[in-house]
Order: sequence, then C-alpha cells, then structure tokens
Amino acid sequence: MKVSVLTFGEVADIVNASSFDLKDVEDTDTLKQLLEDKFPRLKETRYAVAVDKKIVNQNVTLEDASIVALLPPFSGG
Amino acid sequence: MKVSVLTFGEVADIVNASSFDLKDVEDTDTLKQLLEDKFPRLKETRYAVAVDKKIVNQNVTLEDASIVALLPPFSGG
Amino acid sequence: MPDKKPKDIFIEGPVNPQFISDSIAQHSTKTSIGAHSIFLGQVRNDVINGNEVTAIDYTAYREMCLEKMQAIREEIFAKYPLTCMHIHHSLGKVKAGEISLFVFTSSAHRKAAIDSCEEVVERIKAELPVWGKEIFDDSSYQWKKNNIN
Amino acid sequence: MPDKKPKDIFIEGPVNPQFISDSIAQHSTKTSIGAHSIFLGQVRNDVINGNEVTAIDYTAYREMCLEKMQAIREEIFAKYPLTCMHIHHSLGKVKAGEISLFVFTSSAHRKAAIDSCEEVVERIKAELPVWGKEIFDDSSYQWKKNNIN
Repeated sequence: MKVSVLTFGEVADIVNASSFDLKDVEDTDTLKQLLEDKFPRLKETRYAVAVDKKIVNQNVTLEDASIVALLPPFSGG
Repeated sequence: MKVSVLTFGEVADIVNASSFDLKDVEDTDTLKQLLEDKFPRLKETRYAVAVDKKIVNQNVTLEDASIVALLPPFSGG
Repeated sequence: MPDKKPKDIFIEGPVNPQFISDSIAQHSTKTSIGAHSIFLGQVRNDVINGNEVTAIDYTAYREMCLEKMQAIREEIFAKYPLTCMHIHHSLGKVKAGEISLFVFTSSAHRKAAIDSCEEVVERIKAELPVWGKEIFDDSSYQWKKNNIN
Repeated sequence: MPDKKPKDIFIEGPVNPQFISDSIAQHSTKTSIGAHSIFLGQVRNDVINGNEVTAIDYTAYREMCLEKMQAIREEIFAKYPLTCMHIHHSLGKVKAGEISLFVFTSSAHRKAAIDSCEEVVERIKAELPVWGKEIFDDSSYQWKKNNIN
C-alpha cells in the first residue's frame, strides 16, 4: 500500500520536496507524526491536510493510491 | 429682473424648449404655477427644482440672473 | 466653492473597452495599489411593450453634474483610503451592448476599493442630473427610469 | 462529480490589461447584460523589515483549485442571476504593479454583478489552494499571508 504526498508553500520548503510517495501509512495522523518527527519545523507550522482533494479535519484512514496534500494557509489573489 | 429656466428630459419635451428666460417671476412656486398653467401635462409629471445648481425643496425667492432648472427623475448610469 | 475646476466626467458616445484597458495599464506604476474595483454600465436591449431598446441617448445638466460629482469625490476620499478614483459617463447615443458608465477605484487593500466603487455607482445613479432616453427599434422613445435601491 | 471538465482559471504570468479589454469587448453581443463588476488584484511593493517586494511567485494545487472553483461557480450561479462569470489567476512570477487576479461578473442589474464579484473574490482568497511567495529586492523571500475578512 502506497500513498502520494504533495506539499506546497512553506511545507514544501521544510520537507524540501514537493511530492513523494510513502509506503504503509495507515492514516493521516500517522503520516503527520512521521513527517513531524523527521522535520521538526513542521510542528511549528500551520497546515491543513487534504485527502484526494478534500480537506479533512479529523484522522482519516488512507488507502492505496490516496493523494495526501499538506496545505499551508492559502495566499492567492 | 430676469431668470433663466433650464429643462431636461420629459420636462423639456412637455414645454418644448430646453432653455428660456422669464421676466419678473418672484419665486419658484410662482414659476412652477406659471408653467403648469401653460403646460397642463407638467402637473402630472414628477420633477425637482434646482436654483443655481442646488435642489430646493421649498419655495425660494428668485433674484435677477437666477438659474432655475426643472429636473425629472435622474436616469444616468 | 472648490478652487480647483471640477474634473470632467463626460465623454461623447460609448466608453471604449480599449480606453478601459489603457486606464488600467496606467496604474502599473502605482505599486502601492493592491486592488482595483471596476463597475461598467452596459445598455440593455430591454423589450418594453413589444418594442426593443436599440440605444440610450444621454443628456445631462453638465455644470450641476460636475459640481455634484466633485462633492461626491471629496466625500468618498474622506471616507475611504483610496489611491485613485476615475469616473466616465457617456453623453449622446450609446447602442445596446455598448458601455455608458465606467467607475474605477483603487486602494492598497480590497475592501476600500470594492465598497467605494459600489457607493459611487449608487450615488451617480441617484444624485447626478443625467437622463437616458430609451430609443426603440420603431424610432419611438421613452425616458428611462432608474431603479434606485 | 460534474461531467464537465472544470474550466481552467490559471494563466502563466501576469494578467495583461489588453486581455481584460478583450474580455469586456466580447460581452457587447450579450445585450441582456446591464452591469459588469470587475475586481483586479495587483501586486503591491510592500516594504517588510526594510526589504521591498519586487514580485510574487504563485504556485497552486491545480487539480484541487479547479475542482473547488467549479463548486464555487455552481454555488454563485445558483445564488445570483448572473449572465456570466470569468476568473483568471496568475501562476509563476508577477511583478509589483502587475495584475495577478481578474474576477469578472455580469448581470442584467447591478446588484447581482457587484455582490457576486465581491463574494467570489473573498472565496478565492479563502478557499483556493494557491500560495504567493513574496520575493524581495535582495532575493530573499517570504510566504505571503492573506488577510481574510
């Protein structure tokens, strides 16, 4: 089981990549924990999580080929 | 003593002139009465009166060279 | 009485889209601007009693308009933190589909530009002595009535 | 899921004023339109800690933006009697003084055009996953923060 991770803005700067794959990550909380352990600056950064283009506000179980996006505050316009 | 009268829109249609002078008209009420007697359709028409470019809501005494404008409802834009 | 001669707002005939883009482009040197709000009034081909409006012929009490517009301009600048404001209104014939009113406000942040633009449009419609004669396809006409909110 | 592919809103680089006037001119055949409302976002050269913003470099989560924009479009058309609505947002570098957002709504009467334009601007700023990187004159940068009302 493999998920794709997309990052943007400041989050992409911190993890130093705009997309990568992760194997065997059960849910979004696990994914966040994993990345925050590896990139401690993420803990101090505000970001939302979208799964398959929908923002999720609670822990969500991931499936094979899920696309998880980490979205810092928007600043378009 | 002479005043200038300016008319616009429907009022100009009714009096069939866009500007003319009137002699010895004491105040705006007299002026309106004079014109409404001559052009009865004016009585059924809504219009405001401006003296020297300011809308007046009461009877105003006219002076020599006063400019009186008869203004139907605005429809610019 | 203001010392300064009031700015003219009237143009003969329709507002050309090219004039609008030139006006926008002239603001690229004003780099403190973050937001522009533009309102355009376009002549509709309303059908009234079976007759179609083909054009509106605008007349104005020019001197009173310019004095009133100058007062509105001063009140709007006192109320909103604007960088600039431009107003152009047609006189004479404007055909259906053509533009007769162009209101353009600019500010650092969007709220002032948006709110002032709307307020200026409402005030122009309610307070400027301008009249539109709706000309029908059979050459008859009627005097337009504004829908004042 | 809508059957129709969502309309693209993104353009590479700034919105050209000529593009805006072409877009306005294309509406002259839609003679049921009486009012256009346009919002333009322009890049400001803010000074932050002594450094001047020379440009904003925009990136977006494109697929999510287009899906979200399609939903906003449907909600706005359900709420307001609009004739049309056009949205264009820049991606990549837009220099100070250049335009990065163009929102354009049209309707028979002014209220729908004005209110929907403002609502769409607010929703774009709050809901579209787009990020602006403010680039300073010394080549350093910071991620822009929107002022959401």
